[in-house]
Formats: sequence, C-alpha cells, structure tokens
Amino acid sequence: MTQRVLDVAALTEGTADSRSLIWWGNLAMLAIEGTMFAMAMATYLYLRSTNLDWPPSTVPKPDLLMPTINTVMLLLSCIPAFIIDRASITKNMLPIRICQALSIAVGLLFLYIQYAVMVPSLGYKWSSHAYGSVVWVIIGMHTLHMVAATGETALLFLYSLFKPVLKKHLLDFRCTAVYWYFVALVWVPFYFIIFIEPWMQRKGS
Amino acid sequence: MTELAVLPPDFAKEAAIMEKTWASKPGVIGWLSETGHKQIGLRYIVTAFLFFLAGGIEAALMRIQLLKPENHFLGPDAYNQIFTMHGSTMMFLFAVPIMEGFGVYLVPLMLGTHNVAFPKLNAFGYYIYLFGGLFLYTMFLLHAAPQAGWFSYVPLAGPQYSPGKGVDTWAQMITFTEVSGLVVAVELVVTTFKQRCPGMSLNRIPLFVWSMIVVSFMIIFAMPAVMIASGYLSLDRLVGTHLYNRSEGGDPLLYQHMFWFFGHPEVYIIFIPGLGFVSSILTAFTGRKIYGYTAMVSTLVVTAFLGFSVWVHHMFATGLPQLGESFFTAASLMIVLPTGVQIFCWIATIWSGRFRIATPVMYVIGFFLVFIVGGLTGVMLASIPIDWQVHDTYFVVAHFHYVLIGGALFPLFGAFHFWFPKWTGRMYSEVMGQISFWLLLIGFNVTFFPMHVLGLYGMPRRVYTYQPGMRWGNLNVLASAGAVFMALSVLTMIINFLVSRRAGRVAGANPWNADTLEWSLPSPPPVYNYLHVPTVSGLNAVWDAAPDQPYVTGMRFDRREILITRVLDAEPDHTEQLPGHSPWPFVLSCTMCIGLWGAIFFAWWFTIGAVLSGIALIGWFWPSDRELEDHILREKGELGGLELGMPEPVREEMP
Amino acid sequence: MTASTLAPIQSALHSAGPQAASIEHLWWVFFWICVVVYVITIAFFFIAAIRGRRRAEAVDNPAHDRRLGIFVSTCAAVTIATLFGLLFSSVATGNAIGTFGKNKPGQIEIEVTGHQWWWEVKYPDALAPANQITDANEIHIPIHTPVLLRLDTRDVIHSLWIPNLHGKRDLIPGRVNKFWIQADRPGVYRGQCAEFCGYQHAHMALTVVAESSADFLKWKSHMGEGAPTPMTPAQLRGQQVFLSAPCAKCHNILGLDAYGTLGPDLTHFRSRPTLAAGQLLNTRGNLAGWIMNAPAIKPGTTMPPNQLSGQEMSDLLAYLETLR
Amino acid sequence: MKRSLALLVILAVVACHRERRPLAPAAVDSQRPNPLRMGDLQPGPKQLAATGINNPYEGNAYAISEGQRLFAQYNCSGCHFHGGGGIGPPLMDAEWIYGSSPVNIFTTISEGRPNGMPSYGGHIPVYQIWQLTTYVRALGGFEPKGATSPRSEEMMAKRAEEPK
Repeated sequence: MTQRVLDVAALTEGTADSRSLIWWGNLAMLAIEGTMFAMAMATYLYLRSTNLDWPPSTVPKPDLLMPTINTVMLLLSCIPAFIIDRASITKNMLPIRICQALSIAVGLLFLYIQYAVMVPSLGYKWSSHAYGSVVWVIIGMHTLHMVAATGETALLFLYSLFKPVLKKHLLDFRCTAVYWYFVALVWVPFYFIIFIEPWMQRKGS
Repeated sequence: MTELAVLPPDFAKEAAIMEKTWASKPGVIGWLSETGHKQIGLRYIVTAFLFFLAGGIEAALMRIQLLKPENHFLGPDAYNQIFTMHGSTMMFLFAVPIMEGFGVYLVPLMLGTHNVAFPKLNAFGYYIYLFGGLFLYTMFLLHAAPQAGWFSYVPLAGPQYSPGKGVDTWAQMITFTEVSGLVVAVELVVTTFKQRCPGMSLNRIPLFVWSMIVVSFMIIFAMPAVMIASGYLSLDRLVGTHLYNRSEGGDPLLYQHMFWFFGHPEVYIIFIPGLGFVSSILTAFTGRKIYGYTAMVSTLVVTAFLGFSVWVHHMFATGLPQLGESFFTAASLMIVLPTGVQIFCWIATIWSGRFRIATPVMYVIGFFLVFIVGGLTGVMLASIPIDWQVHDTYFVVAHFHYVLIGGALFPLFGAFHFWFPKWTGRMYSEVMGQISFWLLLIGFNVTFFPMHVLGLYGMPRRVYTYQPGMRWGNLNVLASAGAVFMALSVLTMIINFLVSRRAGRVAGANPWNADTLEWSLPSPPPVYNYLHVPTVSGLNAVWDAAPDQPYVTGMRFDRREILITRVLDAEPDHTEQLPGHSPWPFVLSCTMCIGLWGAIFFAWWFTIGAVLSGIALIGWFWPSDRELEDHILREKGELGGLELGMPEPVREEMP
Repeated sequence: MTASTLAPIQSALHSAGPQAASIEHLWWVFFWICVVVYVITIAFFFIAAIRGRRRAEAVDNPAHDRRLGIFVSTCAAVTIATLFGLLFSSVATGNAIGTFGKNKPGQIEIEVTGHQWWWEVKYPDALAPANQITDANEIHIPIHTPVLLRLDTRDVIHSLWIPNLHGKRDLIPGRVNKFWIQADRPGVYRGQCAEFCGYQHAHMALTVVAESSADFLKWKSHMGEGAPTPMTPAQLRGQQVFLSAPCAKCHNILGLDAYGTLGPDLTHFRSRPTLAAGQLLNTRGNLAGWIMNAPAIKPGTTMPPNQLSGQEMSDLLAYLETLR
Repeated sequence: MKRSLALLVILAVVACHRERRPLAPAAVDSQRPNPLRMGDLQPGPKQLAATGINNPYEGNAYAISEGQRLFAQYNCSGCHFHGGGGIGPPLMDAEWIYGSSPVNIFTTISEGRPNGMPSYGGHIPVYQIWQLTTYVRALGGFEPKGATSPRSEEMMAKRAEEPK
C-alpha cells in the first residue's frame, strides 16, 4: 500500500508581512485597545449627555497653540512610521534607522509637551469633577500607549544597532509601525474633545 | 509543494527527536517555564475546578444560612462576603477560565497543529489568572473580601459605602482574569485562523472550534468594557476621581451600562463553549455529522452579535425611557431564535443518527432538560413588565442557574467524561458516571426549581436572612436539601476520576469512534501532538479520512516548527518557529502582581511594577543565541536540512 | 412573631392593583406558552432519541437532510411567530402600565426616600409646604386612586418593590424616578428593598396600607398634627429621657425640641405596624429590646445601643406609647 | 521563605485590623478617657496627660467611613464645612486649638469647647465619638492613607491630591 504525503519542504520559513502570526496578534491587540479607547470615548459622551453643564463652567478655555502643535506633530510622525514600514519590505536599513530615531524623538517630545505644558495648563485635576476625571483618564490611557510605542521603537532601534537584523525583526518594525499609526490616530478625537470642545458653545449655556 | 506517494516508513527515530524537541523541562523552574498548550490547558482546567469547589463550598454555606428564617449561622458581614465570593468565583475564576482551558487544550489538537500561536503569552495568561484568583482568596482569608456583590454596583461599591480594601481586591482580580481571558482569546483566534492543517477550510472547522472562535471575538469586544468599568471603580476608590459620583457630574448608571455591556455577553462567553461540547458529543454518539453545519455556525455568530445588544434588560428597573427599553425587549426575545435553531438541529441530528448512550450523552440530555427551562424563563425576563416583578428576586437566581448550570456545567461535565480517556488514556467508571449524573440532575432541580416560586412569592436575592411568616421557609429547606445531592454528585465524579485515572480500563485512541482530529492520536497525546501535520478531506476529519490520507512532510523535527496555512482555504503558506520554554511569562506575571496588588495600597507600586514589567518584557523578547544563530543560518540558506521524515523508499509522482 | 404575619402574602401572583394584575395576566400568558413550548421541544427530543436508539446505522444523505431541513425551518418559523406574539403582548402591557395614571383625577404624590436601611415617606403639600407629612416604613394610600411615587435615595441604590401592587423601580442617586401604583382592595401589603444595599438589605421592608378615601383623609389629618402632650408623670419623665438621652440627636418628633434627621420621624410612630423597617412587630417588648441594643437585633444599624436604667426605660416606653 | 512568611503574617495582621467591622458594638462601652463630665462646656489644655486609653479604631477603614457618615448626619459639617472650617475651625489643616491626639479630639467632641463647640457626651454613644474622632483625624491626615477613602459621594470641599 502506498501513502500519499504533502511535501512542504519548499515553503519559506517565516514572513515579514500580514501572513505571519505576530501580525495577526498585533491586530487583535489593537482591536482590544481600540475597544478600550472606544469605551473611554463612550464614557465621555455618556457623561456629556447626563450633565447640563459640560464642560463645567469652571473649566477655562485651554490654550490651543501647544496642543495643536503637539497633535500635528504626532500625526506627522506617521510619515516616518510609514517609511519604516515600507523600507522593512526591502530591508533598507538606513531610512529605517533614521526614521526610528525620528519617531523616538517625536514620542519623547510629545510626552514632554504633554506633561510639561499641556497638562499643567488644563486648570483642573482628575479629582475636580467628573469632566476632569474622564479627561485625565483619557490622557493617562493615551500616555501609556505613547510610552509603549516609543519604548518599543527605542528597544528595536538599540537592538538593531548592535545585533543582526533578521526577517523577524523586520516584521517587528512593521508591526510597531502599525501600532504607531494606531496610537497617533486614536489621539485625534481626544484632541478635539479635550481642547476644542471647551471653545465651542458650552452645553446648557 | 508536491504530493508524493511513498511507502509508509517507520517513524520511531523521528518520534524520538520530536519528543526531545517539545519535551517539558524538569524541575520547578522547568515547570514554571512550561509553554506546551496541553500542560497549560490542563492547569487552567484543574485550577478552575479547584475554584469551582471553593465556590461550591461558599454556596453550601449560604444554603445553610438560609435554611431557616432569622438564622444566625452567618452574620450579614460574612454572608455578604460569601455571596460576593461565590458569584465572582463562579463567573470569573471558574466558568470563563475552564472554558478557556478546554479551548487551549483542544483547539490545537482539533486543528492538527503542535501548539497555540503564542505559547509564552499562553503561559503568561495562566499565571495572571492564577495570581488574580489567589489574591482574591488571600484577601478573603484575611477578612478583606469584597462584599458588594459580583457586579459591585456603585455607589455601594464606591469609596464611601465600601470602606477597606475588599472592593479594590475585586476590581484588581477582574483586571487579572480579564487580561488572562483576552490573552487566550487572541491566541485562539490567531491559532484557528493561521494554523489549521491543510484541507481544513473554514467550512471544515469543528463546531467546538467555531464556538471558541466566536467566544474569543466576544471576549475581545466585551472584556475591555469591564476592565474600563472596574478600572474606573479603582480610580474612584484609590485616587478620588468622580466618574461614578453623581454630585460631581459622574453617574452610577454609567457603571451599570458598562458592566452589563460586558456582563450579558459574558453569559454567552460561558455557555457557547457548552454548545460546542454538545455538538462534539452528539456527533460522536449519533455517528453522523451534525445536521445543518452552516446554520449552526451562523447562529453562533448571530448569537454573538445579538449578545451585545441586550444588556439593558438587566436595567429595566432603573427607569430608562420606555421606547428604548422596548428595543432591548425585542433583541432579548430574538436571541432565543439562534439558540432555538441549534436545539432543533441537534434534535434533527439525534433523530437521524444512531443514538448511543453513555455518561457524556446523559449530560447532554441533562443539558436539554435544564437549559431549555433557563432559556424560557429568559424569555419571561426579556418582557419589561414581568422583569419589573421578578428582577433581583430568586426567580432570577433560578433563571441564571438554569442557564449557566444547564448551558455550561452539564455540557462541561459531559466534556469531562467525553475527553477523560483522551487526557488519561483510561476509561472512567460508567456506573459512577451515571450515578453522579442522576445526583446532579435531581439535586440541581430540587435546589433551583423552588427558587422560581420563591421569587414570585417575593423573596429578593442577596438577603442574608428572611423573616418567619413569609412562607419562604419550606421552599428554602427544599433548596438546601437539593444542594446536598449536588455536592454528592461532584464528590462522586471526583472519586470516579481519581480512581479511574490509575485503575480504569485502557481506552485506546478513539473509544467513542468520534470524528475530530484529536481522536486520531494516541491517548494521552504525545507532547508534540502530531508527528506529521495531518490533512483533512471533510468536516468529520477522522471519519472522512481516506486510508492513505496524506500527511505533511518536509518539516523539521528538531525545531519547534509549525505550518501556517491560508485563512480561507487552509492551503500551506509558510512555516514558522515557535518559541520554546521560557521563565519570562512567570516573571512578568510576578512583576505585574507587584504593580497591581501594590497599587491598591500605595500608588507608587504601580510605577515600580510597570518598570519591572518593562524589564521582564525585554527579557521575554530577547532572542537566545541559538535562535539567532538558527535564523542567520537559515537566511543564508546554510541551515542543514534534516532528511528525516522526507519521503523515503520509492518516490513516484502522483497522477 | 414578626411583622410579616400582618400582611397578606408578599407575592407577584396575588395582585391587588391594576398594574400588578396586568403583569400577573401577562405572566400567565408567558407561563403557559413557555410550558407548551417546553413540552413540545422535550417531546421532540425524546422521540428523536428513541428513534435514534432503534437505528442500526446513522442516516446521512441529502434527501433525508432535506426533510430535516423542513422540520428545522418549521420549528424556527413557529419560534419566530411565538416570539412576535410574546413581544406584542409584552409591549402592549408595558405601554398600558407606562401610561397608567396620566390624566386621571385625584392624583396623590408621595416622595419615598431610601436610606440604609429604612424608608422615609413624605406627603408633600403643594399649597402649604409646611403641612408636609413625614412618615417612615409605611405608605398609606386610598384605594382606587392612582398614586404617583417619587423615588429618591440618600445613599446607595435601593429598589422599591411592592409585588402585590406593581413591579419594582430603582432609587438611584441623582435621579428621581417616578412610578404609579394603585390598590383596588383595601389591605396591608408588604414591600421590600430589592436592590442589594449593604448589610441590612434583608431587613428593609415597608408596608403599604390601602384604605378607603375617608379613612385615608382621616389618617392624613391625624398625621398632620404634632405629637400629643404627655399626661402622666411617667410620660413626662419619659419625654425628658428622650430629650436628654441620645434619642433626640437622630429622631424628630413634631412639636418637641428634637430635630434629628438621621433616623425615622417618630411623631406618630406607635401607629405604625412595624419596627426597624419591617423587622419586628411594633410591640412594647420589641421596642424595649430595640432601644436597649438595636445592633444586636440588626447588626450594622445606625441605631446605637443605649444604656438606660430600668426606670428610665419604662418612663421612655410610657412616653413613646403616646406617640400614636 | 521565612521572610515571605513573616511578611504574610504582617500583612495579615495589618489587613485584619484595618478591615475589622464592629457591626454590633457592645452596649456597655468602657473606652472612655474621662468618665466624669464636668459641665456642658469646658476649656481644655493643649495636650491631655497620657490616659492610657487609645483610640480603638485607629487606622480602621470601616470606622473612618462610619465617622464620615456621622459627621454629616450629626451636622458637624454645619459648622466645620466638611473639614474646611467656617463657624467652627477648619479640621483639615495642621492647626489644632485643643490638641490633635485622639484623646484630645475625643474630649473635644465629648465635652465641648468654649465658643460654640457643643458637648456631645451622653448624647451620642462613646463608640460613635471614637468613630468621629478617627474620621476627624483622617481629615487632618493622621490616619494611614490606605484606610481613608479618597472621596465621598458628595460635593467635595477638598480635592484628593491636595495635602491633608
């Protein structure tokens, strides 16, 4: 009797694209975190609908300059992320390294501006009122993600300086780029509700 | 890829190499570094079962307290802690994790792969779950258990009305078990979509695996809601935010919305795997494929979607606008339909199959008898006016025990008996199995059926006592008597398993003549699962296999190499190497404990834990030199190919 | 002997008002439909099992599956039809209850405030706010009259449930819930808190006294009066005990220099049937025990234990006896 | 191993103490520093001599929360405004006219002080005075932070991150 077999010896080992396990794991994690951000947004909208005075009349109109610069900078940082993503396909290390350094710089600068300039100028704290609580929760959640994205990029950058860059690392670069898009884009709606909404006509007034 | 025809060789040598490649490491550190899915799955199952016993003891204490009116067996303090622990244990530490354990154990076997997609993450999920549970129980023994109920409504669970650390413990335990649940969900989704063996296209995935996919997606979208809800609760309690404080603009109902947005899907998360068990067992015991496979899968998906649109029926008594509530009535009624269709399909399957009887099937019969009652009382609860009367009464207690014990516990016990031979290689005692089944069926109904009446006769839930003259006494005695039978049933089952594990009849590979791939393996399965990745040519992999059903060759035996296939048609795509044993999941879960447990007492612990976790993560991802070398050689094309397992004697091209 | 023996069965299936009656009616509709569905489904299951047991070989061919398909789709169609029927009857009942009481004459408004663990009941007087009546753990309503309850809470979430009259409604901080009740038969109906609210959730009951309009008005005007003046020396001494012991810090007695708001208003409390939110019958013995050591009877209660001599206690009881 | 066991024991003792809930306090209460009441009003020294009597609820989360409830319900906030002061002195600053030790505060509540602080001794039970004492000390930041609640369900006079 003969036995049929399916020979897969010719298949490649590992890929650096959307077919790999890590890529899918990354997407699933983004789905989870996206849901968490959606819940935070839902919290904001829910409390907005149950409060007559929203944002509370004690909340000052925030200074728009630095937050806007910060947000635009964060959005623009998607470009180096995109370059990392593309260059990883061809394993072109120079643009990858430059853009990684750029991403780290943007990440650190964003966090610095957030905590040295924007947050102190808010004029309320998490314990001031529910509005303050939800805004601080959102900022805190996003900061954690920003720290994670910057830290991950920094680690990969340092690693790639000293150790050989293999296919699996190229995959890591690409997944980090996708994560970076997520962290940058998810900030946009929050920028609007935290910094723009107090400038619009207050609910109830 | 080519299909070749070869003579079946002797694989003893290859098996020895595989054994070495995938083997567990010895010693305590080896045990803590384990990443094999079968080991981790069994740990989940055993741990969750121990928590089930703890929850059962708590239930017994409550039944003793309620034996007679104004009983002084437990005071309100103890009773409130115990019922909170009972609910939290059964929902978070037993029901979800044990289903996840089954998923972790069975899904890779059913798919014909070697391990789950992210083995280290899998181990991490287990430890984080274990530590969450241990933390809760440690605090319970220190008299600092939560006592605001398993759904911890604010403001009762808020900083002012629940002083102390109990509710903080609860909220943190939620975080731990949710992280674990999310981790397993991600793994199972990726494993199922990427690691199915060749030939297992989407329409050939076993129904149990489908149920786990659906559950995993539900977890991914439901559990973040409760993490946010309990996270807000922690923040309110620990740093003074006002998210739930009405007088500063927060809202207690926000908590209820978010909790039930998770809480209702949670019910489906618990019993959809039960539906998967029922399908698996019925397929084996009717000897035919489940009638209406497509309908079964699509109804599971529909249930998942509808499950997210019914949460407000837990809040009908809060006085939300009537029109909005009517929508949720309609959705809650309509969710009966998909489950109904499943039940009709099973009946059709039994009707046309050759129906054999053994303990697993008895439990399926118990599932039909009990779960349908729960489903029908669920229909009653979906009606707003009826809900106004019976909400938060013993009627609801009866209802959800019928749903959860009927829909999850009966199939689960059936699954215990069904897969027992696969785990241990031996058969359980059929007589004792039947005894434990009848004890459970009778005990359960005696315990919980009177509760329907109690609820209609005005007994609210979560009362630590009641007054004489309320006419609730006799029914409560009856309920407590039934609990004795349930305890005996579980005891019989445990003894049965412990004895049979050593002394049972040797089972063989496929004692039930079942259809899924794991039954093609010896019992218990070898550490590497499949020497060669199998292929399938039908929905019922074992039954539909040709005598010369191809298997996959050309993969290495000396590496943890797995075959990745395409999402839709499961055609081979590429191979990947899985990481081996690693102590880092354990270390990371310890550092997370430092951060999250410590944060309850002092906020800076959170930061310390986060930094330590960052270090642990670097260790986690740092590749070993051997792995690096492997990769470098492979990319240069210089990694020596092992000729083992390549088709040996005669090669002839298939026509 | 406790308070609950006073009231008729606290039950959703012994309705005494129109809303509870329509819910009870709806319940029986649902119940019988569900029984029929259950019996049919289980019958199908066992017939299938018996047929399956008798088969020597499983049948698995397209022609047979087509017949099964007809079976399953018929069952599904019947399920959908049943569900629509149930949905319709449920929504109709819900609407009837929801619009109940609107534009009906003789409306009475009552404010019910939940406390851990007792009920404060107020009868506001829109024309003369000073005439507001405050009572605790009992609601008096005239029969055949829709009564609007406004529900509020001082602390955590409670839920007011008087099963013989209506379903439950939550008392939620920061929002005033409204709902209508009506009794059609005179009687005393027991209600209870249905949302878990802490240690003494089990002992948070109230009674609803439904009486004829004339009786209700008589009761109301009596409640509007202050506490009667003590007559005997013992009563007078008891009044002094009340004022000098901790009592007056927490309890209010109209017409006396006691303005506590922490505990229930005691102006007419001996006319109430129960003590401690329905836990005890309002007898002299129970009252003495309660005053002496309330936490022993109801652990967690705010009412502290009191050290009174035998003389003080008997004077106090003599005084409290007058608060009818 | 030994060290972790010792740690566990310490944790156990601490947790048990903090979480103890006296739901049914004894009818007779001997925890009273000064059983003789001299009058409705009484001036006091800055520090009382050591009496050997300790606050039975020191660091007890449940007692602090009960004290918070009593503080509102006995209308202490009427004069002290949630600790911010007004008619009466503020309670959450570092300045204590009649001393900040538990016994001092107990005596203040129990015996009253000149210029308006009424005497509660005899009107409210001793254990409640101790609970109030514990809460007042928590306002002043003397109680362990882990036992105090960061906010109440009411409008807040002070904010959590402000120094107590």
